[in-house]
Amino acid sequence: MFDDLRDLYQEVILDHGRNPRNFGRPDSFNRTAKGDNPMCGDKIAVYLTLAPDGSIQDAHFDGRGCAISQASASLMTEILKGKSQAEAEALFGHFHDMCTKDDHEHTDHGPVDEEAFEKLQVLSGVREFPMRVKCATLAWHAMNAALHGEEKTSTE
Amino acid sequence: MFDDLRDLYQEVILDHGRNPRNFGRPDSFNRTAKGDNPMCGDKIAVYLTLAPDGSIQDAHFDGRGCAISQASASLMTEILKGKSQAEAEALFGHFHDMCTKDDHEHTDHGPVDEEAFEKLQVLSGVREFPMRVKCATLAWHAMNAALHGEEKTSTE
Amino acid sequence: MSSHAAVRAAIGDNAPYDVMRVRQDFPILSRTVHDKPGRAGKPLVYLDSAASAQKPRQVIDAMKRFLEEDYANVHRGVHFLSQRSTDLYEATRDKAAAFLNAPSREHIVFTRNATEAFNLVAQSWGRANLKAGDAVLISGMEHHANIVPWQLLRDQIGIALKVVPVLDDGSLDMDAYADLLTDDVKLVAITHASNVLGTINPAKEIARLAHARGKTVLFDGSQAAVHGPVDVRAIDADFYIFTGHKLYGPTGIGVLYGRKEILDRMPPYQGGGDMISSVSFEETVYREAPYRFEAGTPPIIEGVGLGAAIDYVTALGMDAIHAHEQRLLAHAMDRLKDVDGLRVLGTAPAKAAIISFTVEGIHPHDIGTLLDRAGVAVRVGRHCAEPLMDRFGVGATARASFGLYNTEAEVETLVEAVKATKSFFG
Amino acid sequence: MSSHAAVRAAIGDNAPYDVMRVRQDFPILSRTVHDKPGRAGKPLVYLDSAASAQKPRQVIDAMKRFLEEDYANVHRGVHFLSQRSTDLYEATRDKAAAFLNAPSREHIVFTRNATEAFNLVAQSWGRANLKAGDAVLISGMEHHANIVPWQLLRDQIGIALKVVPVLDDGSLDMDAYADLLTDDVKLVAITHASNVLGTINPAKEIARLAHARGKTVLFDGSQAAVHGPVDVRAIDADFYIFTGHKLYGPTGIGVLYGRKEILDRMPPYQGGGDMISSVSFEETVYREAPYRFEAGTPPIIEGVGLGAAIDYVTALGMDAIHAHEQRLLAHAMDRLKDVDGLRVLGTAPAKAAIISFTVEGIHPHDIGTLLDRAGVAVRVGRHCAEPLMDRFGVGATARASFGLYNTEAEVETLVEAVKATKSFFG
Ligand SMILES: Cc1ncc(COP(=O)(O)O)c(C=O)c1O
Ligand SMILES: Cc1ncc(COP(=O)(O)O)c(C=O)c1O
Repeated sequence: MFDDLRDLYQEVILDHGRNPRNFGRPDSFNRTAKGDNPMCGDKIAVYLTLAPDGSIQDAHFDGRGCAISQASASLMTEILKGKSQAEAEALFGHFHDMCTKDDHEHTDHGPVDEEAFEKLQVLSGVREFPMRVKCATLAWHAMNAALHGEEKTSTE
Repeated sequence: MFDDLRDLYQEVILDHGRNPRNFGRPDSFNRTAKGDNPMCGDKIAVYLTLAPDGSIQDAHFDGRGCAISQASASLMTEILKGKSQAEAEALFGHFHDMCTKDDHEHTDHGPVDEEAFEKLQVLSGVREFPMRVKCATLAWHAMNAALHGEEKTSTE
Repeated sequence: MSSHAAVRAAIGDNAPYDVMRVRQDFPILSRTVHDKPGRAGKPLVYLDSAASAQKPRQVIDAMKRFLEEDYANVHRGVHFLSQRSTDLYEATRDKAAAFLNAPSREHIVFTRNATEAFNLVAQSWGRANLKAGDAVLISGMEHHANIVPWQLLRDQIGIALKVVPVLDDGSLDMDAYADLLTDDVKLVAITHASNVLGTINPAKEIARLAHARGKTVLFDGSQAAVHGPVDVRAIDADFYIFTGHKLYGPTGIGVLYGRKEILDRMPPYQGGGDMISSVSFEETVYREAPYRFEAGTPPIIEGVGLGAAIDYVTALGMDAIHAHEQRLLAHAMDRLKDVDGLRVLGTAPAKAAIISFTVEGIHPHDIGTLLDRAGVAVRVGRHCAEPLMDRFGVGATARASFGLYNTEAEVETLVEAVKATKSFFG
Repeated sequence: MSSHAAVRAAIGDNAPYDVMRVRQDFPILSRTVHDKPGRAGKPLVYLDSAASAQKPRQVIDAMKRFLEEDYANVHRGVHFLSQRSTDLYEATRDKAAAFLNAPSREHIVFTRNATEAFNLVAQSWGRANLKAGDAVLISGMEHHANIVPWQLLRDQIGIALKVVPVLDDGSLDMDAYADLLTDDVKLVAITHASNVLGTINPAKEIARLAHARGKTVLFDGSQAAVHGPVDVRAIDADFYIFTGHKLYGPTGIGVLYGRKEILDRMPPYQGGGDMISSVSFEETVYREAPYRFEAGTPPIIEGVGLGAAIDYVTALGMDAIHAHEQRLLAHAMDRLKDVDGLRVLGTAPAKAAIISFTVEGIHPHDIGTLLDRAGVAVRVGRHCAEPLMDRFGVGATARASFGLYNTEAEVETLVEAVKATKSFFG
């Protein structure tokens, strides 16, 4: 019945959705921001620990959401560890394009860690589900807001 | 081209429309009210002189309006002279029914001066022209408001 | 057995309500969704009527015919089409009045949707009748349309907002309600039926208690007016609101019923053409109610469509529609009981055919996406009732809502699809 | 010669604009009026497009098809139809943006009609940006929609209303305008084209002078946007308003263009669903513009219809429509000159195809009734512009207004009917 949904809900996603990594508010962090998806009521918070050089030492998240948004947040926190701010932003740019645009429309967001980006490909299925794009990008918007020291963000 | 408009614009009406009787603000009167038809911009004023017994000694009007409203006002001022307040109201009720309702729907407005009412029959054509009913009844509404000592009225 | 006969059998052979014939009036219901080249899609199972109902051919055709034959702007024209148009548009005011058992067309104000009707009452009646320290009493199961306009007014003039709590089964806490009718409360604004829980509130009792204490009473009938007969005089409402697009009519039109004495004393809401009696730069004289509240060119085509919709449901019979939907509801509640981990929010005894549910371990958003692939259109999210979500400790729900065209076979499809969703994530 | 060829000959053989083909798109234009048993009626000559335009089959069919195939509520649904519906509805925002040459869909707010757009600006922008003693500068040729909302605001917060006079030929007095741009004036709100006089005002110059003095500028494009191309960036408008039903689209939808920076800083207008980001009883967070201004279920069907209307006029070409109407206007002005006692109000050099006139000794209301019997639909009255009537010392006028479907033959019918009216009363 749901055969063509396997593109959207790949095994990796179901796994991360069921067992999110880096879940929960950590004892220490120095940047945080909330993300709010008014469409479905999802709210998540991202907690970053930035090193003195500005790179991301650690990343966690909590809050509720659908399988897509939980998996996306979980994957994101795994991938971001050790990335510089510029790398994180480039990944966000590429990821956002991947979720919303056809290949030829992608714009340049600077050099990207190919290996990390590869892992995010499991989420590329959302492009066929416009209403689910916000679920996939929610955590990234929050991360971006946290990086820029804002306190709260919304994906809209 | 306009054959079936002869019902609406009978000769009497065209005549009263061109040469309205009792037109102009009289030097003395003791009741007055304005009528305003927002649809076409017509504004008229009715001036009554009531005798000590309350009967209508004299009636005048001024203001601008279409052929129907001018003729109706003109006819009204002619007819009202000498009528008691109750007679005037009965005439108004009958006239209003004539303009808006089928015969069998007419309600009882008290005894009416048949001869006076006969004269008003020339306006019965408006019943086929719902948008013109207000033109025909404008002066009567104003007269009624004047009788009841109100200062200004509108037909709506 | 033809499918027609199957359904008649399913809903009871002596049921006078022929849902299969009714369905033929709705062109969209025979479509499939998610068709792909080389693969037929799934038949549409439309269970989202609480968000907006589909339109019968009678409504679609009435609007089409009107535009092809009789359209013009209304109210100020002497020409033929303008008169036709005005007659048709104003006839819907009579139909809306009859539909609600209001005394006459003068009680009926047309708005853009239900939401605008609340804003109209808040800004016109509210500003004229409320002052800082006064309170408006709403309930914990209100749609945002009956919350945010009062919050805007609160921020503007300093009124307070009080809230009648909701019991665990989704009923209104009537004891708390009686206690909350304190002197500061000037308006009671409560939904007649909840768009999330389905709960049908005891409108007559709510109005009786409020009126006994001299308060004005407004009901949100956006859902209630769709699922069964409404009689504003029997329940003694001062204001009653519903919206065209949920009553099988077009978008772009809502209805505000108001007691004439109240409407007559309300200041205008928006300014513009058609609502004035005379205008100069210094002074403007407004028209009488209801026209005073309808500024500019009204929703003429929408009025004609709504008239056809009212005719349609009236011909079917609001009682018959109610009975049909209650059979569906009972069946669906029964069948969903069997699904492990499924929780229904709202089990009050008086309930419209609206079922909000959650499934353990699966987010409503994912449920929505999977059901959709099975052809089943449900709404997922907060249903514009965020405080209610908080009350029940859920972030969102999935909601299946039934209309006059749904069948028991569709209930089965829903249940099967929910089960398949569970195994998918299982 | 076929009637088709006749018209092509009449409008010049090399004219690319084929009005007879265009007319076939409008089902209503082939009807007759005042038919009686045993007597055929008169062919409809529709000269009331300034009040509301007729709709082409393309618009009627787009709405019908949408309701038969794709309808659902928008914005918050994950299911198939809801996505379809949202895409179609939001596509019209893009179309409206392109139609006005606005930078993007975020500049486009959908309202109920033009009138609501003025009220929105007055209540949201006005309350946030104006205080007692500030002034709004309008003109002597405004529609009530651009007068009364400011009067309501005046009564609420004590602003002043100033008025740019109109010259005898119906032009705006630009010298007076420049002088009136004093420090207290914060907003200039002027019509781009007059619905009575036809005058097309020099929008670019109006905006240039106002902006040089730091004022915000709003144009009423309800008429201008219908008769020719509009470019909000070229004229440098801060707000620009038009209404769907005059642009050959449905009732129930209007368009407010706003500069994004301005919209973003405006507080919400009405409260309800869809315009909020989160709601609790204590606090509500509003969405970004333009959605913040659209509370409740939007005019979805109307949005689809308006999209089809914009497609339609864009395909014909606003330039071509303008040229066609200007030919009609020139012809009509020329022919009406011959009618004794006929006075045209509004003879400004830049003029849309709208002709208001009076005939000596005959009240416009009587003219309207007689023309109507001849099949000619004109509007009579004050045209929601009462102060302008006073300015020209008339109680009312008759107004013939032309649309993209009118022909020179119809101008002839009008002129003949006016002459016959004269002899009837003569
Ligand atoms: C110049 C002008 N402005 C505003 C309006 C108001 O438009 P609507 O009635 O659609 O709100 C009209 C039409 O009536 C108009 O001609
Ligand atoms: C209970 C209730 N009230 C109000 C509304 C608002 O209706 P609309 O969006 O048509 O204004 C809705 C529907 O969304 C509703 O279900």
